Amino acid sequence: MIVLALVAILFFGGAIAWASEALDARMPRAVALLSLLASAAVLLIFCFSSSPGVMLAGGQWWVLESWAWIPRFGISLLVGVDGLSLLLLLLTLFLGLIALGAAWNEIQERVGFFYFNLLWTIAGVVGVFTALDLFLFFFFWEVMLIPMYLIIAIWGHENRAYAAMKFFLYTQVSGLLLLLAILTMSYLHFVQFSRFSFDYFDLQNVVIPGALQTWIMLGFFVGFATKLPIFGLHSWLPDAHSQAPTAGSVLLAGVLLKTGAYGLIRFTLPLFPEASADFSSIAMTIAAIGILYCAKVAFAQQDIKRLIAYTSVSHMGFVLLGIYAWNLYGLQGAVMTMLAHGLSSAALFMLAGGLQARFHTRDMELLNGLWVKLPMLSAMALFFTVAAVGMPGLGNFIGEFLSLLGAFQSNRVATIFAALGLVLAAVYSLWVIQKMFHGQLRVPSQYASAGDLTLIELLCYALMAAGLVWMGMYPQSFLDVSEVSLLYLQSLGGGGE
Amino acid sequence: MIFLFYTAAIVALIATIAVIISTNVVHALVYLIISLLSVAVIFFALGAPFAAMLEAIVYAGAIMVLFLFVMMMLNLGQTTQDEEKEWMQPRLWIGPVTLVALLLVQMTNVLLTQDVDLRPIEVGVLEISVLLFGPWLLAVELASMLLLAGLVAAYHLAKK
Amino acid sequence: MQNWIGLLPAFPLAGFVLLVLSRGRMSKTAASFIGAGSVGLAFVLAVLISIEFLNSGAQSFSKTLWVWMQVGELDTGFSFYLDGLTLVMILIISGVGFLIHLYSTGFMADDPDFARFFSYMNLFVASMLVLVLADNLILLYLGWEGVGLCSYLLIGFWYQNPANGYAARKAFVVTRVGDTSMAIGLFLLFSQLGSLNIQEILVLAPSQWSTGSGMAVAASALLLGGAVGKSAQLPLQTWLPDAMAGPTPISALIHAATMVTAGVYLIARTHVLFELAPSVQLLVAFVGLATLLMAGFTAMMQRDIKRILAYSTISQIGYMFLALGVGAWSAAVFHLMTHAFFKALLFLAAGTVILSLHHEHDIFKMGAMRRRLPVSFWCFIVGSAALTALPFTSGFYSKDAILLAALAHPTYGMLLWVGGVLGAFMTALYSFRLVFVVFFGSSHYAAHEAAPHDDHAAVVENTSPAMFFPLLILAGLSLFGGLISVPVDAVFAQSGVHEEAHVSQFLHTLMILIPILGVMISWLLYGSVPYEKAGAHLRQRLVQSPLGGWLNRFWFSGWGMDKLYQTLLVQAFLMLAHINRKDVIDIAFNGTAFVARFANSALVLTQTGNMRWYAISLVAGLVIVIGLGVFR
Amino acid sequence: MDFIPYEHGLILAAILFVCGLVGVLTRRNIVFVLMSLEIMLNACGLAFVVASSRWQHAEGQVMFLMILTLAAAEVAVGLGLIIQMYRRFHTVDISVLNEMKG
Repeated sequence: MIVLALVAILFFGGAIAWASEALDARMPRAVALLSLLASAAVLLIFCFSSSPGVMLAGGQWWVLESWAWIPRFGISLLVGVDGLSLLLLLLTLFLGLIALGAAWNEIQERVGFFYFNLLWTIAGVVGVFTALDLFLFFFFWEVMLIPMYLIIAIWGHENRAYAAMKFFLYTQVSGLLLLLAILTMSYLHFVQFSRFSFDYFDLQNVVIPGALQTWIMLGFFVGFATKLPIFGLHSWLPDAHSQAPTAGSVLLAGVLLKTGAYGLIRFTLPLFPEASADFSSIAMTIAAIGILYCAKVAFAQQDIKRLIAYTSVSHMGFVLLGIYAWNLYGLQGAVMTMLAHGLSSAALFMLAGGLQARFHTRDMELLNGLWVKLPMLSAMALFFTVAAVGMPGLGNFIGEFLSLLGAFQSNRVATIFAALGLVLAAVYSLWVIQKMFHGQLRVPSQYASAGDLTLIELLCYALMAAGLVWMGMYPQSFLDVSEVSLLYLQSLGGGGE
Repeated sequence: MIFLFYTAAIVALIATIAVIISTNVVHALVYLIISLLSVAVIFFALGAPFAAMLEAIVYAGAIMVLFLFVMMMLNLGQTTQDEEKEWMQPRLWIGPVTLVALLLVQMTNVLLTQDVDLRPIEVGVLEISVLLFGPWLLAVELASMLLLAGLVAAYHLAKK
Repeated sequence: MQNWIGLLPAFPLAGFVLLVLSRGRMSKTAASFIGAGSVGLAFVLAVLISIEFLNSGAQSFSKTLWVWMQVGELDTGFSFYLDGLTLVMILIISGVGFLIHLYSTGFMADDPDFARFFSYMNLFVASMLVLVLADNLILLYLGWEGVGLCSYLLIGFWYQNPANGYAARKAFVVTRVGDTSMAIGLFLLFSQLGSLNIQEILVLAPSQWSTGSGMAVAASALLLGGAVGKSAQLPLQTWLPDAMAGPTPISALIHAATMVTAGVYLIARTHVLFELAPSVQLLVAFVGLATLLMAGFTAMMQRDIKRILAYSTISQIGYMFLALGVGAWSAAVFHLMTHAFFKALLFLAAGTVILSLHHEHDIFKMGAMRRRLPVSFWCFIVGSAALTALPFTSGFYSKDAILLAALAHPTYGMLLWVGGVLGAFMTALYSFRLVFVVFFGSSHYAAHEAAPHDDHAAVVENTSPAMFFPLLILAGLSLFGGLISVPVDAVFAQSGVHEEAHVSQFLHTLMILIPILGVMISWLLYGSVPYEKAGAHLRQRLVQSPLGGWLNRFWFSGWGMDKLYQTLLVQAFLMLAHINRKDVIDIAFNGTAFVARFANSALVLTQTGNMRWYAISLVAGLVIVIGLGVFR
Repeated sequence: MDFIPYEHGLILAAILFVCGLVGVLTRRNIVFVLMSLEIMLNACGLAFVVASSRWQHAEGQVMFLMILTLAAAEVAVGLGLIIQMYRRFHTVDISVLNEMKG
């Protein structure tokens, strides 16, 4: 029930938020806050009050429930929460609140519809992280994308139509491949067990002949990797991130990218162990190239949001690397990177959004030496940049270190090249700090009166910073939660190493 | 009967060609009527008196009258005729005519591969009616719907 | 007391947190109280811990504060490990650190960002303590990166000047190259040995690897990469001279006494690995030798007082590497300690000179400061004497030990020794050049250049006791620090046998005399009455000869390494980045959109809107289809 | 009674059809175009009737009837369109109507 309750709160909250705009323009955000808090409370109460109850096939599930939906095709409302899902759900709701904080004063038109889209995106993500029926999963996958498309297309910046269309095309085309792969899986289940099934556990039993397995695996891989995104399929992301409103960027970078990684961990590798094992060296090479290439491209950007977007792609390379290492270190590293990058990139996008709100530009050439003027904002920027560089003691380091540690055991060359990304990360990050925050103050003169952080912003940043420190200093609290489920998934996709 | 067929065929051909090269609309219309009537004669020669009747009455009669009315409403005068002459440049029609001639060659080629003679056995109204109100009833209904639609559309379109 | 070891880094860390949270609104008194006080408390605690540790007679002590990461075989905690080596390090860090903090309260008194300065300093001390206390390599890496970050922040402390920012970035990025090598080394160690706990590695490695095996060579070479970056040795030394852009106390604390010696600490800590890889160990020695010579020659040519000291630091760390390379572990640590004393002293004294001359760095614009700044002068004399290893100063004992050990090296002993002695000669030359040019001769300081409103009399020594007390203590330590014995024998118990070498009396005497000779030559060139006449003429001729001029420029530029890296790496990277600013992948994907649009505009030409055209195309299609059907 | 060669009837239909096609393709006056269409439809009808004769079956003529109806409806709508066009553009030149140009 817990999952349905979460999704329902968010769905109905969204609808109510939209409707409540008729009463007062400030109502939608209050409704959105309430529903997010309510769902967060439900989740927290749930995960503190219960322990993983259901053990199934070595997996440890807090929840594993199923209701019939379209029995004729073997489609059910099968949802489950294990450690991996739980961590990502917490991240989702946390960043949902942060995104709300970012949107609080920024969104001034069509407010109700905005919060509707925001909540529905979050609801879609919650669904994605919990659905174990592949049809249901795909349903939520689409639910998550369309409101996000609207958020970019309606409330975005100057080039929003282009960015939104690009986002839409990429995700839809890759989603189509995913759907085809899912349907093929279901059909194979029909052939072998004479009934259709989209059930995650059923599909694990399907025996897929060699070449076909590679093709279906690629369908899943491309579907998820576009979302991650990997090198080569990443070019939607800089546009989408830079054009989206701040809340949209926060959700995109913080949460939506993680759905791709989640899909890889949950579905691609466990369902297609042999094909994935064969593919792992390619994937790790792609990851290493992506880390270096996108770091290099990031360095050349002038638009601060584009820069952060490219760094996101670069960091997601570590996730891919960790996943395809397919040992516990790599997986834990990938999960930690997902969590930590969720916070740090969300914070960086929020900072960029804050700067845009203050100075109406994202051009680094026009904004220099902000430390003098905005010391608190600059200090926050420094903190999160340092986090993104992978400073030990903060969450990102734990993730990247474990990813690389795991990856080193399965592919040394790729790991060594990926590790060079640490140097490039320092190069572009410090360049940003130098360009924007150090040096002589120079801002567009008509906005020279912009003030430092507001209370809401300060609260958001403080929460995220605390989260990163927690992850960096005591990551064990996160590692413990995800360990059993990762071991379970690893046992499914045994042939990874 | 053979004689009837070939004379009517020649008349139909000449009249048709006259239709497409004529510059005066009314003249063309008259040629068209002649062409249709000769086709009616051919029908008769092929032993299809009912079809011949309908051809004469509906085509040459009703439809062409409709054309005539429209001609009168449009009242296209001498200027139109001059325009028509201007438009009848060889460079304009040589391409389409070549293409179409090619088509004709192809069709003739196909048709000449068989060699069967026609025995004109009269097919009367009765047989047609049996078919029309038997297996083809649905087609008849559809045709009536089509006519109704045409009626409504024509009324609507011609309205001011 | 030992159980409170966790508080050691916690004190400065708490100071950092308090200072950050104050957001610059704290009064300077309170800030300096917190900033220096927290490090002072750490020092007191370090002393108490040392006393207890030494009295207990135990070899080592370790304490786990909490579990950090536990994944599979990887089991690391926030655990501290204490032995003789660590003890030396924590005492240096907290002791010298405290003195420099104290000095900074005077030095930075006029800076508006006073609290920020102390917050970074405290964070640095905390990170450095974690670095040396760490019982596993990941925690060491945490401290390692932490000190790098603080170094970055403090070099670029006066952030409004882009040059400082450039220097700071350069420092961070160059050391990061080494750090990455070290990180890869950690991955390798873990994948081979299944542990990152230092003591376990030191036990496991000899049991699993034979001497000279490929893995041992790879692992120690990778660790050496990290050490080379942090300790500014060849080929990653280029960042340190630029790092002098930071405030002078920073140069003293981070870029002389503590952080830059972290590489030495790392190699000493993991010495077992290096002993397993003799080729790498020899490489360490030669890196040290090359660096100390290169930096010595470069220091000769510099004009900036702090850059001279920076190159001398590089050179002295070269000696430590030389010692490490020949297996004289405790000599290296000993020199690390004495170097911390006299180099901190030199930097702090230089700081007083710089401060009294309104941030003038060019030594040829100083001169005759001996009477105006007597305390600085005497401190400089003491520091330079120790640096030059004049007999009975602290530097003498440590450098003597190193050179003797180098000579005892079985194969390359003579080569290493000659190089080291030549380096010592250069050291004498450049350090006393500095002393003579700055403190003797006639004054070249033009006050109006720096501060138009001050008259010449403004050149007075800052008499704040907060600044003098550290100078005096450090001067004392520089003189007599050689009498302290470092309690590291237990740490290196199983190795370091060839430290007690027998050396001929002749060589030993030569070794002692050569620095003195260097000082005398330096006097001839720069110090003899007034050096402008005799020395300057000679120097002039040297510089004007083609070879001399070339060498001058070559040495001045730090052997062209900066330029080399600039062209080879920086420019190439910038070019690559700017060529691909638009992201070629994006262009490829947009290419599909472009092709579609082009095809559209081509095909749209067929849509003329003319009915006859459509009919003709229909007929043409018909002709073709029938043609295909009929004439097949 | 003599027989008419089956193919001659069909060739006549083909020639008439082709004449109509030439008209459609070459004329710019929309009235002529419509007339040419009528010729083509009529030719089709002729082909059906010939076929009906050939196979001795009435269904060909049923088809002719269908074509007749179609032609009637088409003419009605077509003429209505011509009137509209003339009202709007004051011409019967079909080339004027190229709004659909891409």
